[in-house]
Amino acid sequence: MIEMFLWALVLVSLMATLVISIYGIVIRPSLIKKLIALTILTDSANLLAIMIGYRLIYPVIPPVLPQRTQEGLSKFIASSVDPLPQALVITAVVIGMAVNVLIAFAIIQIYRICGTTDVRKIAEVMKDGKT
Amino acid sequence: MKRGHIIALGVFIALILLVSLGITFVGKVPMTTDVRPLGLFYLKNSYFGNYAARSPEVVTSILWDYRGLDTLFETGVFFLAIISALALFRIEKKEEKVKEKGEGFTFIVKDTVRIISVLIVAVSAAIALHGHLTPGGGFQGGSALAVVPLLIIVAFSKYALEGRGLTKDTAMIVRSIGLISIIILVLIPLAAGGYLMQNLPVFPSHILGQLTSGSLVFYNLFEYIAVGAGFTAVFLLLSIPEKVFHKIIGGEKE
Amino acid sequence: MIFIHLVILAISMILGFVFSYLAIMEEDLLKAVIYSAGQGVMFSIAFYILMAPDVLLAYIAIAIGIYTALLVFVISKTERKEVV
Amino acid sequence: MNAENLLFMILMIAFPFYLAAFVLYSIRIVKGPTIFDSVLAVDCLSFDLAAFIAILAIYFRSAFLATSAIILALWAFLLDLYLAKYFLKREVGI
Amino acid sequence: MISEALMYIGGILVIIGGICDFFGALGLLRFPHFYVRLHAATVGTIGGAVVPLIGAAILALGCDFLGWIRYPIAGMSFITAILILIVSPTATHALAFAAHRSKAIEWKEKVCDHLEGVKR
Repeated sequence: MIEMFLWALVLVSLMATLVISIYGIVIRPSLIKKLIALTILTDSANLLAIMIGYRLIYPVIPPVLPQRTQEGLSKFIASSVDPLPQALVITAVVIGMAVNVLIAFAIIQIYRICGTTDVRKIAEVMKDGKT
Repeated sequence: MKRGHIIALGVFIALILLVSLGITFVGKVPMTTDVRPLGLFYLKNSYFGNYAARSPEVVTSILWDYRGLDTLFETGVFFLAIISALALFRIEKKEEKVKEKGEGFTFIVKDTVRIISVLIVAVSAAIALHGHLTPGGGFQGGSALAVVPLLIIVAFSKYALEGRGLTKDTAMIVRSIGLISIIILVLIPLAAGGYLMQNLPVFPSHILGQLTSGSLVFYNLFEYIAVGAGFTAVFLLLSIPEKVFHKIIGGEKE
Repeated sequence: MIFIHLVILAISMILGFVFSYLAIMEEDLLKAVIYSAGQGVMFSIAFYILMAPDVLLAYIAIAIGIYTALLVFVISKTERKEVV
Repeated sequence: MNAENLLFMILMIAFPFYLAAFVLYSIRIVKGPTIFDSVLAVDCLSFDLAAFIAILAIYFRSAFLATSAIILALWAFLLDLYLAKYFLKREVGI
Repeated sequence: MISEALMYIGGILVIIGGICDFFGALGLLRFPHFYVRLHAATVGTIGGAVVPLIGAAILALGCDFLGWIRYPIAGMSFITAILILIVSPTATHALAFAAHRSKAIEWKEKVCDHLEGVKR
């Protein structure tokens, strides 16, 4: 019972992190703050994908074959976690970093043109046509 | 940190505890104790079996053998993002040669960085080249290698790095070499009569008595070079001081 | 025995929630970057307990090393305060 | 007493200290009146986490998990240097 | 016999490291300002990370039931200990230098500024 409570606690706090990062992306005015919230959203989504592949058993090992024999293989299958979500998440982490680099460059360029990173002020500057 | 934040955090954590207690007593949480059939197939067939990649590391074998085309196009997305980031910062005029060396940090930090950067290169190469035996691989090693130019930029300066010959263009050339090598490795099995990105019968599973898992070690090596050089190019461009940009863009005073 | 895994996991996830809340609500952007790094450390414990060493190696280098450096670059080139 | 029980007992004595220390470091990160306090606490947290990871690798009986400690110890160093350089020069690349 | 002795030595080092870690965290929480907190940080990193890492290396060498994997764990722990011994003082030095130069810390000056005229 207490194990189920702890596991539910983990899942619920992860969901709360997702919700608060979506709030940050939508509501906060600064572009840099939106970038920080976007990375938190990416990280928690990746963590959720990893949690789907986890197994709640005691001798649990990472998906790397320890001994290259047939007995080792049967022991490995009995206690290894699911490797498929991990393989999908690795590329997602690095690609997310590259996309964040692109967003950061765009923020710097917007600051050079408009002189601010506040979304409302950027809208005003664009409406006035000062650029 | 204000008082409102503390109260809001307390309310949030109490809410999380209450919700999870409610879920425990009323509902049901999925607590899986077995692997899905697809994952079980990968676990069984990674080293033994007819469809094997001959690699004890299951994640790397999924990454570059079973789902290789997926990873190939992810690499394409990575390079498109880097290229568009470089295009946003394009400088029309030549950046004038700066003679000054830049002060950098204190000598204690400089000496430590001299020792540590060699160590990081060794660690990242070990991570990337043993990617088919132990956890690690091209992406991990490349993102670890990208920290070395960052450390040198912060401890010495950007000009110390460019004086040694590692400019943005060099990094781009190295990155292109890595990408072209990956494409050639993808196309080699077609010439040998197989299909795209085929691994085992085309490439040998052992070289000089060492387990190399077919083409996995080569993919890891070139991905390592490409990712590291791509991040290096980005950060070299990002560390140009803002004054230089104002001079080049056209003297806007702010 | 799985109890110990779950206790460490729960502590790291709750601290990660606290750090991400503060990173989003903080007005000083540099402090928000540090809270974001703290969130990265906490999530890396979670990746470790969830038995994903491959993801962990990429995640540490990205979230603690490169990402904070990128944000410090961006802040030094733009502005530091966020006006709500 | 056999060896496995001895190992389990040692680790059960050591773990609560580490977890309590993590919570205390987190309180300092959150409270920190200046940015330097927060960065210092993140630094200590990362180094102690590296030690904790190496000890947990013995508990999990897996050699592949111990690699992460060396990476974590190297990378926490970068954050400190960047923040220090920012406060020293206001422009990181020089 | 030897492995049991190694286990006891390693276990004692690991527990000492945990206690050092706890008190370093407590000091970091309770001390008045940044320059005093640097001392607590030293206890937290050297006593709380280097000592238990060496202890973990010895403890892993003593665990016979682990099989061959005790050697990589011991090697990794020892390398990490040496690395933290190099890196941690540099990091705190950089932070203290930047804090002193940027005058970000408010505290009452007791004696005088010895580093006033020192060139970098």
